[in-house]
Amino acid sequence: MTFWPPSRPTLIVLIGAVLLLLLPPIAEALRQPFVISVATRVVILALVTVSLDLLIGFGGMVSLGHAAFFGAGAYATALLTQLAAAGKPLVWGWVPPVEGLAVWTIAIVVAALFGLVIGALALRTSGFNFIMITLAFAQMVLFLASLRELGGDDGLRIPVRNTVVGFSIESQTALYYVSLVALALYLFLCDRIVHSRFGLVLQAIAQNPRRAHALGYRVYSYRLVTFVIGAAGAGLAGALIANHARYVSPDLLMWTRSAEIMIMVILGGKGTLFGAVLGAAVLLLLEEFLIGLTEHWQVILGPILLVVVLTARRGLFGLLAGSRGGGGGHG
Amino acid sequence: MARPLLVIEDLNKSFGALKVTDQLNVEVEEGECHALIGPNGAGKTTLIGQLMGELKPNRGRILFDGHDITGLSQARRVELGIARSFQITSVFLDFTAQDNVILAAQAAQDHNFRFWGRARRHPDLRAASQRYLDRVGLGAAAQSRAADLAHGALRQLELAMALALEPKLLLLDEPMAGMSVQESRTMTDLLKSLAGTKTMLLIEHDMDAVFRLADRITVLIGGRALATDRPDAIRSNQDVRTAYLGEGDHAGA
Amino acid sequence: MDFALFAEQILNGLQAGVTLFLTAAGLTLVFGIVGFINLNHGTLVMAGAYIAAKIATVTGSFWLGLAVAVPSVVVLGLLLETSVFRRLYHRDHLDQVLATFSLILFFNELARIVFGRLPYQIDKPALLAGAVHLFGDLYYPIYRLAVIGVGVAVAIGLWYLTAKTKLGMLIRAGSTHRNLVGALGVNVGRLFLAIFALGALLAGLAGAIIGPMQAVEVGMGENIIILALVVIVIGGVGSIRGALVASVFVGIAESLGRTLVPYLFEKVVDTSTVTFLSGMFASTSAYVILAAVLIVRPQGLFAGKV
Amino acid sequence: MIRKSFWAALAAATLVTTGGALAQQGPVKIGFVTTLTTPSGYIGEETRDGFTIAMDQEGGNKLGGVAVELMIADDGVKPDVAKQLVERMMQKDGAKIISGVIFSNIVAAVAPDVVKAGGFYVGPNGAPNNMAGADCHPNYFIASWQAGTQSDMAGLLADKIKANNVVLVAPDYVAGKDQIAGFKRYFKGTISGEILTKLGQTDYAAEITRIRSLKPDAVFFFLPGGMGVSFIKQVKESGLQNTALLAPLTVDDRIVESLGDKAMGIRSTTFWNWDYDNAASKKFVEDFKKKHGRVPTTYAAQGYDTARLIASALKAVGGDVSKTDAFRAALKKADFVSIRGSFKFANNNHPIQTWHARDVVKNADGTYATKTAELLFKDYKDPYSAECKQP
Repeated sequence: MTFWPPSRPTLIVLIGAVLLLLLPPIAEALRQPFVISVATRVVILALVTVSLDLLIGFGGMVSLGHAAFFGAGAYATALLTQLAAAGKPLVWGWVPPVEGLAVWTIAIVVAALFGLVIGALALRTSGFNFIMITLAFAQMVLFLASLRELGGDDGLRIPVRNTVVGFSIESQTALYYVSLVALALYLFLCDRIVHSRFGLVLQAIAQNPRRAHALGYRVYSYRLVTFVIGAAGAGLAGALIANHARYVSPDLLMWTRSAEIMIMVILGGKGTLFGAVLGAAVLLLLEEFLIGLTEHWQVILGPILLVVVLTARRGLFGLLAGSRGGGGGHG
Repeated sequence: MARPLLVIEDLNKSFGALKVTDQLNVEVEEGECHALIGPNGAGKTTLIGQLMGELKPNRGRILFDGHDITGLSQARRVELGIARSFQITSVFLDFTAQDNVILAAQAAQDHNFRFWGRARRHPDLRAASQRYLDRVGLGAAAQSRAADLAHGALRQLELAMALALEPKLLLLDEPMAGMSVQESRTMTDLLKSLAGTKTMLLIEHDMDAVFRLADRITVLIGGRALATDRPDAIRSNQDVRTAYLGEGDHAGA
Repeated sequence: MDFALFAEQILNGLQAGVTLFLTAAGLTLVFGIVGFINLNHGTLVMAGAYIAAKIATVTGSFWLGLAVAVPSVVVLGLLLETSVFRRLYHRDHLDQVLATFSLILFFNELARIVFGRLPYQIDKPALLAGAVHLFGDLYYPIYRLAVIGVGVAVAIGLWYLTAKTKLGMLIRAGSTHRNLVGALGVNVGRLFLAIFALGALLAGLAGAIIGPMQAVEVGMGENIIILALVVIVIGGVGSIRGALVASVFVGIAESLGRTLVPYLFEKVVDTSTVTFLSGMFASTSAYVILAAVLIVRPQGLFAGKV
Repeated sequence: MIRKSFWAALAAATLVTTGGALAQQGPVKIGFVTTLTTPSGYIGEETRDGFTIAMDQEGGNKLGGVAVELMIADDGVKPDVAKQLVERMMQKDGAKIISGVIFSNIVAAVAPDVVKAGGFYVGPNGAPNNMAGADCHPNYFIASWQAGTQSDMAGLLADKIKANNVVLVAPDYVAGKDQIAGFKRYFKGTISGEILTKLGQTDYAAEITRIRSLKPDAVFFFLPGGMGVSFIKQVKESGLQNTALLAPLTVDDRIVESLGDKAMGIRSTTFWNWDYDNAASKKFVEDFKKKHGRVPTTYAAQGYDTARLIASALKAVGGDVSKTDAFRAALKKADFVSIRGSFKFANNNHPIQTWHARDVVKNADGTYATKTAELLFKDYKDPYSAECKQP
């Protein structure tokens, strides 16, 4: 593959990246600081959408429980940061730091551990039953989040945002750029993965698991590792959303959230990774626009999404990029 | 006398009341092409399933290359050197022919939890892939999507994938299924060219191909081995004639 | 806990299970035969509940509400089948999940527009109001007994339908060998439509009879559909028998969780722990059962058996 | 280092431009985030309808003679939704006054954001314990009552009717637990069980079975809105006959209307009722009935008084909310005639007020209504005010 002139998908990604980089100064210039807050949400949800695209678009694992990992990351961050701010120890006299790189790493690990346990059990099934068992496990995690010790239905407030290598991210713009960097890193990681040997096997499994078995691949292990990587990405997004809202509640883990993330994947085009960013942006902005239009905005959103699912089978990225670059998942 | 590579000992498998494998004993010797024939429902494909580890036998043992593999996973069996092709073409349709074979070739190398380097650009894998595609006569179609290949070409691709695993034993489940006479002949020639270098267990309904290729033939009826012998001996075996060939026409099978 | 209380909990669980079964039966039929995941099935329950409640509120007659609601929901189900669902039969599960999820958003908001924001609370019909003395200390609301009766009747009806009729023969054939039915020369489109009508009928019935027991509100369909999906997977997708067993099982487990757990533990631990334990039992038992069943039998309890 | 200064510059730019963008022009914007959906949706509806009566009395869209724009939004009892609504109203639309929130858990989620951003929170209903005590804030005002007070009073009421063995029922969330704590404050008898239900639950069969097994002589239940309706109906149908039913404010005229005969005998507590005999109250009830054709509930009254409180402060600063200190002082002064008679803020910006018991009665025309009964406590100041460190 040559880098210049860039292919159409590459060009779209480049343009998108430049737009995202320039967004805060433009919003400031237009005196619309609220836009930065919305954009931060878009970037964070794009991150969790990319992580689900890795599962659905490349691993063929239609998980309806992805919000569980998003929530796990958010709750881990909220709890640690609360303790850190209050100077209280978590265990054995260890007081968590306010530093994001430490807290978020723990959040990622927590989400990944949830992914490991849930994935290990859920991947024994496939098809419809897999969809349902991931949903069921997510509902169990939702129950954990509703525990009184974790704030119950009232959720947890986070007094301060984390720092990043010692710098404050209290300003919306700082958090925006941090989220953007996280998204870029995760996208890069996923892009490498899907084109690696591992990724090739993963996509092969999604297309034809029986054949992959017959080639001697340990299908279960490949799927499980991917499931955990996806959960970790969702956990990172959760850590960021906790910082963005300074608040976590069980609503983060509702099954409707999982469905919403799935819609973002489809809207952007599954198996495209970068499309996930587009899907998250378009859905959130569409919601933002419709909310401004009418109180009953969902009555418009529903049919729009239905039409998208029925018609745009390759999603927005496919629409923009023409033919798909590189091998994607099973269509 | 060559040593047996695959030994099937007193193998039994039933689904409810239906016995699909019934006290089966077969030995496949190293280097031979061993054909398995029998009418539909004789238990040929379920035997392959058991040899691969997709199905668990109810009783009996399978020995391969000196190991008891009866309880091993499919992945372990492939590692030990068993590869199969499918009766109904089973490849990765969204991938190119080259990618399909790369997948098989890298499976043979067995360090695939590599997340970084780009698999498709790996020179060794590409070269290996091209070699096997050339071998089965698909070299020119390397960059075609599998879904766009004709049926005959897909059967060749199946074989290339099985070969790329560099197995000691090839389980071929009706490699000629659905092929035209011409394609069938090409495939038979191809398999003939492998004779002596690869041990093969061949299931096939095309009797011309079977008698051209097989060193020995086992006739399977109702999950039992009726006879195992050289082709000419089978041809003249009275039991086989009455039970199977005696029906005269096998084309409908 | 004395026996009367225990029996009452079993009845509560049975009643909850039966209500769940009415929703799950239609869902499992549609999935088993048509191969279609319909998250929107809960909306039909909600529609049944709203229509029945609205008419009952305006006219004062529960029975009229019931009589209008059930056929209306069948019509709604058929309209959905012909206008949208048909296009989704050959799509993968992912598209089906998302398309029907979009419909949930639409119908929930539509219900808000048509029926207002406030929930409906309707009275039980005079004929079934009050409680009946069963034995000892046990008084049980007649209405809930009637609901159990309806569930039993529907279960028997479905058994008759699947075991003794031509449609049932097709259903049995279709749930195990989906492609076979077309090969038998049956008009598959009409068969699917019939299955949908049956599913919608049961959903509408479930909605209409739920009304007098709880608030009729937007979002009720979602709560029901999630549990119903769990139940049909536990029972084995496509199996009506499985749906029945799993529904009753889940209903009783939740009901016992809410009373038996506090009863057993309140002497031993403090109130907040009791609340935690009983809450955990009540809100996760269905999911725990699902996970346990799928880990042991990934295809569900009664897979392949209608 | 380069990155640090880059961020610092961007952060500075954000602050400068936000400050500039939000300068007030046109009507004063009031963000009204309330609960209009779910079984508790009527509470937000009542509160809103009460609030707007005050605006109508000034000829529409005016409070204290100042043009206002009331931005109403539904939170669906979801804290995260409410937080986003408040963020949008404050940052995008430039609202400095936020009101309308019904549920205490949502107040706990949004009010700190409002005051942190320099805005004012003037609450018509929910008022969590911590915000009345240690976490009180000079910009945080509650025009209704501290959340636990209604149940403090119910505990007193239970003593008055000599209930000895009581079971407590409340939803499992902040306010629910506050009510249980409140009931215990003055109650002298035994509590044989505490049942925490799911917020929004409507089927109470299992809970009622459990109550029966505990054989109480009174049940205290805090179940606002539709939850209470379902609960009472199911209790009345369960054969649980000889048990007194006690509630805090939640059994209002809307509930009584929908329950009819089933509401008879339920005793509750209140700080105001539609039958209060003072000029301001009478005018409010009359105007409300004229516009909506129904008797205002206590929630409507709270909305109305909240609007009147905001009006008094807007009038004092001539509509210039950017005079933060003056506006705050004016709110604290509470210079308006409340429909509950006297109105005065305690140090924690929660009202000091008088509480009564309340009964359900059957009217001559066969309808049912609430009626003010005996005095429970005069000029009650909630106990959390002692923990609040502001004057």
